[in-house]
Amino acid sequence: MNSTSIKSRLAGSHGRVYWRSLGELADTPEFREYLHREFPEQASEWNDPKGRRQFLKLMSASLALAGVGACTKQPTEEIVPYVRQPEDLVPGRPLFFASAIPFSGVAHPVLVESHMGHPTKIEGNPEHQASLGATDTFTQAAILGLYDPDRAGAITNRGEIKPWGLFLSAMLSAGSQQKGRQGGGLRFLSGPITSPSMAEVMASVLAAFPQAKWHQYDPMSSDGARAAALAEGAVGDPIYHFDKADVVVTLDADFLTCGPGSVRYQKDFATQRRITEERKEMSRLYAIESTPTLTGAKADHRLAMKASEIEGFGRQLAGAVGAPAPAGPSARATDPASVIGKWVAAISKDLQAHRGRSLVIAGDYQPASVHTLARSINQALGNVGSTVTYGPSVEAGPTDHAASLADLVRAMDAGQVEVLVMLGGLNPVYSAPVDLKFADKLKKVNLSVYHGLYVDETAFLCHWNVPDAHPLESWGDARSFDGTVTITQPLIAPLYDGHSAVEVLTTFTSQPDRRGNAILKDHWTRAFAGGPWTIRSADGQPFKNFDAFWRRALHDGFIRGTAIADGGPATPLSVMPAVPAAGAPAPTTQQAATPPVTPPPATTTPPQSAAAGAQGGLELIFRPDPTVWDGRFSNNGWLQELPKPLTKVTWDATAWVNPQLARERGLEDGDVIELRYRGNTARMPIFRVPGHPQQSVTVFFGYGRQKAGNVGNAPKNAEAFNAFLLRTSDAPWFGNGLEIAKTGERYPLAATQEHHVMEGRAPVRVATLEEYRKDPKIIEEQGETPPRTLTMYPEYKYEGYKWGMAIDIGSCTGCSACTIACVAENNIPIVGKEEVAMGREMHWIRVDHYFAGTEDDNTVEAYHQPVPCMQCENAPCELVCPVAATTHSSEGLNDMVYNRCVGTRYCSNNCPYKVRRFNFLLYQDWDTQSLYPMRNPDVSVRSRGVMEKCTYCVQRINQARIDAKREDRAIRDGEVLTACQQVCPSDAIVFGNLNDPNSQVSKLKLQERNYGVLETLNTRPRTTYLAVLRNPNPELEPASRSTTEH
Amino acid sequence: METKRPVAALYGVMAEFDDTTALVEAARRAYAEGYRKFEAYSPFPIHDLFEVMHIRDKRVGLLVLLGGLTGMCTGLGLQAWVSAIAYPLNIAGRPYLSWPMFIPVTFELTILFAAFAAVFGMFGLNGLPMPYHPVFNVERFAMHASQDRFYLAIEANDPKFDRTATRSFLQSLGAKDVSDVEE
Amino acid sequence: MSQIFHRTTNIYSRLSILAAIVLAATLGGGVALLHLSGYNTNQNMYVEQPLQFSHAHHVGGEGIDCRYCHTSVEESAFANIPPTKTCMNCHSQLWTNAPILEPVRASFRDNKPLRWTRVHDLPDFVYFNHSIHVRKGVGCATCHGRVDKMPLMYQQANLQMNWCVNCHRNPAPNLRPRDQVYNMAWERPANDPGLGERLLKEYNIAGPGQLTSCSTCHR
Amino acid sequence: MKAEPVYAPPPVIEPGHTFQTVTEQIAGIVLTRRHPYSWFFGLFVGFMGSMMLLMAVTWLLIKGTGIWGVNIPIGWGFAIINFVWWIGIGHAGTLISAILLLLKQDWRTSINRFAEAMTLFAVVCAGLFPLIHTGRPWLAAYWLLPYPNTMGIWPQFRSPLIWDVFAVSTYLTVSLLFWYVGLVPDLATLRDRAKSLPIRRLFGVLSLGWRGAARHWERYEEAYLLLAGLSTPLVLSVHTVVSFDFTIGIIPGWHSTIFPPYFVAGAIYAGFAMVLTLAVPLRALYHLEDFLTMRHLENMGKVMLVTGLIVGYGYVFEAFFAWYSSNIYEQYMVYNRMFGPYWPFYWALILCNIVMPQLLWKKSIRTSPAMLFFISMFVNVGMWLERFEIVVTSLHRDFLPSSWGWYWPTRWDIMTFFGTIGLFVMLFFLFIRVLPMISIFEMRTMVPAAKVKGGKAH
Repeated sequence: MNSTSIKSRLAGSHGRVYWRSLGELADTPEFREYLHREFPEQASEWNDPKGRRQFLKLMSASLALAGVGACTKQPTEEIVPYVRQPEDLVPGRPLFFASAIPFSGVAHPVLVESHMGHPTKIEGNPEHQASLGATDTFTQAAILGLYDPDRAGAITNRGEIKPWGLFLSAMLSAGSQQKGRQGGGLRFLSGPITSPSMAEVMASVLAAFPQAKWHQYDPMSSDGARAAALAEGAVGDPIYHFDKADVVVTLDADFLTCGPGSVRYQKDFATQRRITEERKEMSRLYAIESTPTLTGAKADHRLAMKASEIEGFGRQLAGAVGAPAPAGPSARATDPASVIGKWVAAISKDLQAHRGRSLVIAGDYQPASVHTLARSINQALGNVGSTVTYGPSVEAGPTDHAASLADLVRAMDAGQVEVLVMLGGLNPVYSAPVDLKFADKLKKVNLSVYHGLYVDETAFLCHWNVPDAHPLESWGDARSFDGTVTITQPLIAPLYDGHSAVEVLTTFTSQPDRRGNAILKDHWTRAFAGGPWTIRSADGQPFKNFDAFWRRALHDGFIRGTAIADGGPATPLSVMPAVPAAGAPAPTTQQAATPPVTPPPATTTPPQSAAAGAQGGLELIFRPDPTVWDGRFSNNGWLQELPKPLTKVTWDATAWVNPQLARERGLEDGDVIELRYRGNTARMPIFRVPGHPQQSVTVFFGYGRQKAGNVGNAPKNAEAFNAFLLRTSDAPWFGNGLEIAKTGERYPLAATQEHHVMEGRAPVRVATLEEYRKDPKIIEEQGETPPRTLTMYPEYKYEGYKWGMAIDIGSCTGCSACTIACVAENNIPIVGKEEVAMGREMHWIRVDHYFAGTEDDNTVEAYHQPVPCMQCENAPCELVCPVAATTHSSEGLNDMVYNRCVGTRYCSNNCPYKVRRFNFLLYQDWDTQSLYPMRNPDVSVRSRGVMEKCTYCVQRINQARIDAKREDRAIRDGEVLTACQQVCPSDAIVFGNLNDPNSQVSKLKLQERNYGVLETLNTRPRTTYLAVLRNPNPELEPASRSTTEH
Repeated sequence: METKRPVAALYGVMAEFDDTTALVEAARRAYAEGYRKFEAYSPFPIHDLFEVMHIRDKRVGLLVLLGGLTGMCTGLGLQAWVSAIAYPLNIAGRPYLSWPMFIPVTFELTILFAAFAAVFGMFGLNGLPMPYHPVFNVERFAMHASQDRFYLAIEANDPKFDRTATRSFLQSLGAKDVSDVEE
Repeated sequence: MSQIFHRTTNIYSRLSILAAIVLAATLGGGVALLHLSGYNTNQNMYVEQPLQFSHAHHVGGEGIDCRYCHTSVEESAFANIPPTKTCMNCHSQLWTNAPILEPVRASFRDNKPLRWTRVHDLPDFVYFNHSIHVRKGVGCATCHGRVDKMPLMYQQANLQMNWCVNCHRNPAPNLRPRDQVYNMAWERPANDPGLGERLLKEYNIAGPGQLTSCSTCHR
Repeated sequence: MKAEPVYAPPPVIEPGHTFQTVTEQIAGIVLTRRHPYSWFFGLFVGFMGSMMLLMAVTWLLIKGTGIWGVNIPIGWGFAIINFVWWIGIGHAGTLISAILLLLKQDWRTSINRFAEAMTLFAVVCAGLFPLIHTGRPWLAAYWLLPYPNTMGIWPQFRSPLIWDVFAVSTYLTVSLLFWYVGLVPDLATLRDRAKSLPIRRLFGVLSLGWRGAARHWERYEEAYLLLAGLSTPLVLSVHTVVSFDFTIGIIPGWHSTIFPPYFVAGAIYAGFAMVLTLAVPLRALYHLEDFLTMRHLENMGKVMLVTGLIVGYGYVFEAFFAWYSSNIYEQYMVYNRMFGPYWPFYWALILCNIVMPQLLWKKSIRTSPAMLFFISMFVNVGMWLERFEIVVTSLHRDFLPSSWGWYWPTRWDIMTFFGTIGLFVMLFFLFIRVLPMISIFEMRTMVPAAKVKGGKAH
């Protein structure tokens, strides 16, 4: 397959060919043959990449399967009752516990569903301000992380399994040796800590070993933001209030999907833009960004520029709104000032028109200077206090991570580090900047202790490995982005003999070997007695005693009154007095415990100077992978198989380039390029992404893992697809001087969607707010709906409940949390890359993605459309099923009966929405014991040869119906939440009873922007969509507006 | 073909002809002579023979008609009962008795039953299977009847049957060879 | 010699046709019977249990209410099999050293659960819910039979789909007043034929449309 | 006999044949000990193919349909393509026997026997696919048939797949009966000609003791005629029902009212092509030129030409409807067939089914066995491509661009397909060995001597 032939085909075809898939273009025998070499069916059948389903097992399984339907006897089963049954447990009914899943130290508040002692599903904590019931994809997928069979299984010393006791004594002796030298050779490395209890333990350790040092490193955390915040002293961390913002400008900020606050931000942002009967106004979003993000996709105006040029734009904007801006480079000279100027003018005008109701956000991956700019603009516009509040950091002892790690490595190199304790599974050997050569330096450490969930690249080079306890297995606390202290409580005893970070850390305190529960409770007993916190009950009154407080905290899952907004303090890195004493903690300990403050390191200086732009070349932009982040989720199959936003590629990292650049370099999707950057090289298959800055290349972290586990390990030919190979400490997020070269190799990518244009079919209907106000019919007119009388048959009546769903694609950000939630709720299997490449992914709800716009102007519009089963009233699938395996329920559900299905696949062929999924092979993992307790007992586990699809979470409907009947009442609106609806951070999905005129869904369907996809087929879908409304600034109305073809 | 041999029970006498015309002529004469219980044998159907022997069996057609009707009722009845009575299900919003969808199966079953009636009816009326039959006792018959010779057999239980008279009658028809057929 | 068959063959040829038909019929019937038999459905089959627990004694004899052991029958899909603790409530006083109860004491002593064999075992793709049936006036005995007369537990109904569906189509004949649900001995009053229909309304039980929808039992 | 027309068609049997010679030459093929080595070769090839089929199917049952190229959106691949292809081929036999009989086309007599056999074997091959294409035939087998069961649930009679089950099984049964009824008198002949007693007994049992009595012949002919009358609508209905598999669907490229007629035409087309493919070599192999005369070949050529034109008409109108309906989905479907990623298949189809057969306008080609064989080969391929077009290119890009996909067969698809061809070949070679491949008794009626002097009938 040579690119010239592709190019010639490209030339031949017209229009948006560059969005057509690689496969479509390159369908030549050679390419096919190549593909088959890549995915030899035999290979994929005989040794599955996930290495579990081996041929024989599969054979036996499928033979056993022969029995399932046929008239064979039921196997004899056992019932094993408790010996002593727990009080609150009703067998067969789930219990819900409030807890938290920390992510980079920051708590994501959750409710965990537990069946007979197995956690099976994670929901957001509706009481908690940081969640309001929603979660992001990572938190959803944590449940699989808990049961991952590849987790580190035992404490080991140099590969030999050792009991906890031995580890303890080893640490004690190490500690006593260090005591003499004041802990001079003792170093701790961890991610950011927001846990008050752990911070206190850390403080006490540092107090006990004054010379010991605590280094913080989180490869994805934003040193830029942190530096800017530190520069502002105690109160530098912004918290945004989108519910107050009418005009939002992002400077390369992806606030909708990245960062600890994104879940809450999505909610507020969506509410502020949702047009309803009551609300007729919506906010406006300008995205000035480099790499296309989901935030950019929601923007009314998006301007793409090199990451290094954002600062210049910000400076101009500052100037335009009259905000004081520190000197620095201004907007690029190369660019026709007209464009930039036009935008700056328009935006600044809009901003000033909304003083106090506007908001400028700096991206996490921009240097401190940009954050400072954003802050000064917000100040100038009087937004501070209304749309943004700056407060203390929730991190204990925030510091510059890059510098902190560099400091550690320097010490290691100098041989000053005798004992190195790495807590919380941050995998520096894989993720540290290359120039630090962490792996080599690690060899110089006499005693290295690694604590993490997996035996990963770093663990392999350390003396001691201590398995981490999963958040669902351990006691602890952490603060959410808004500062609320959130409690983590275990739902299940550690499956793999894990110990939480704080338990490991205590081995260096005066009372080693304390259990997490004790540490936590002890901390809060004293904090309750007197500490920096103002602990209040829900009604604002203080609790009468600790037990009341603690019961409440455990019940709620968080401690009220600890949010920054409620005057919660920065997380104290200090030891609270053992004896309850009024007043603040002793400042001395504070002093003693303050970690070595590092001078503002190179990173915070504008990179384009540091990045030796001299040699020109392209700009290299780094980003965490949208689904596996920095590789910490590499072994999570759910996340690996989750299509990545905008490209829909699964299981692989790609380097994003602008289609124009690709054409110049003769590159096609899947061409492997070699990236040379500051003497380092990496390789990566490219993917052409419209709206990407012309002269930049974006690479994503998290791939090329070699010790991630069966799921996450990179295949041989993909080990070089590792962005960390290019990352240097002086340019953590972007820098100039990249050279790319075509290797001529091709790498097959498995994308769940290959075609990203609507072909004039308008599955997504769009209008601007103005158009819609003028004529609401504009949505309806984008498609045709036959009259309901157009049939020879009488209409079927639905008495009682009539379930339906409305999805507001105006609110949908494409974050795909719904997909993961659905996977978790409905026991949906992972199929693996080869199967995805063959078009056999199993997701019941997919998020379709369409581009509109033209290649050349970068004002590309992107739309996202979650597509579950439409539950058509005239379901084409039902008509053609020969065995009545799919029929209509009396409540209008399109039931799918797995045990009746023979597998003709006719229903799927006849489904115009293609939402049905088929078990072509035995996808469900029947062999891995550890995954059994993860599955939802209320949903059948489907087997080979069976069709399946979205059921509107019928198990939840049935439970609710039964509960309602038992109480002789009707199901209340909102009582049944489908999994996708419950998780959705922007409340885009609403489900309910259409026969109830007051139900939320009925009201939504009354809106004039409500429409059904492909209604022209008279399928009468129960799932309908609310059209996208955009709110462009008339002064910037992009030409491409009209290109949302209809 | 020694004819003097004493015969126990006699089925009839059989004459052999070597072309169709002779056979048809013989059959006509036999009928005219008043013989009724006689049968002509040929290696392929000869329509003139049916005429001269006045053979016309309407029962086959009747059976086929009955078969067809049974099939139709079965098909329609089964589908209606299954879809509306046995387990009524809402399929794609169609009514339980969406009869247009039932036509194909009804049709197929009609054909099937009719075809069964035709074939089994025909064999039944012909009294087949009947591997043993007296006529096979005549060696030449067994050799040639199914290939290239034509036979006329007058049965002994014909009221007009008289061993010698019938023999001579057959010979008078220009039969190549006349022989007794033993029971 | 020109005859290749003996004359009797005619009889045999006809008989053979008859025989073929009869054979086919018997085979089909045999398979059907086997499928319906207890061998396949476990109907009326006793199963080996860790100890010979007698419902006849506890329910019939002692008159213990079903819910004393099957605690969650009114709130959950699963009626619950009692924890050993429940047995020990009484048997820590009664029959404290009866050899037959040793498994129970052992279980309680070394905290090892008793491993019972399921008697009523529906396929995993069937989601039966006790609480709603009990709530709507379907008596325990309706499906489980006169448990109070069963020294050893066995499955009284065949639990095949059409057995379930028949009742879901027309529940009335199997309904009883709620207060009689746990009464093993309850008899349908002969003098009150309309009872079923009345309860159907009173407990506003859904029509067959909903009760025979696939997703009511299968997910 | 019918009145002599002005143009006397060439005879269906070469002059100089008597009852004896006809019988000897045809029955001889079965009863002789010697037969050409090419027969062994053919049987071997067929056997090997069948073994390959066995292997492919076994692996399928172990693994599931995932070993094929099928996916979402293309849920049907080779299995259904081959099913329709075989069923189509399976139409000629009954058609020749039934319709040509009703039309009193006496030239049918020398081809109907092996054409019917071909039908049976083709339907057997076809029937295999719906069974295995679920990957779990044990379920399909007993849930698709309506019988009282413990689940109290029945087949869904609105589904074309159920119609298929009934149509195909009925067709198979009726064709079998038709074939057997036609065989009975010939079996009697074989009974009487065979040397060894066991063989004679064997044929004796099979022939049910047929003795050629006039009364039997009378009922026989009536039944045969009625059977023909029943098979004619049946044969038309079968491919109509098969076309319903697609037309009942709503997929652009499926949901089309012209399918039934043009499927039937296509079936006849394919059927005759396959008859020619078999007849030409057989004729040469067993020196049957006397019975399979040039007239037969030419007539078949004509039938192919006509049906080929009907099929072409179908293609044209598919495109016309798309344009005329101004339905964007239909229009894109047609565009996509012609110029989409699968364009080579479409144009190859046009070449095989429309262009090549036009040669048949020329008499010299119609009367050249070699050319006929050559063209019929093209048609066999072309008809397969047509089914590929209908199944794959319609499905791979249906309504929502987001769910557009790809289909490419795996080695297992291909093994299964060629496996069934092997099975077909094997069955056919066995057939020509053990049964008369030409209806002897009907050929006798073609011998001049069969004519009754001064008779009215015939």
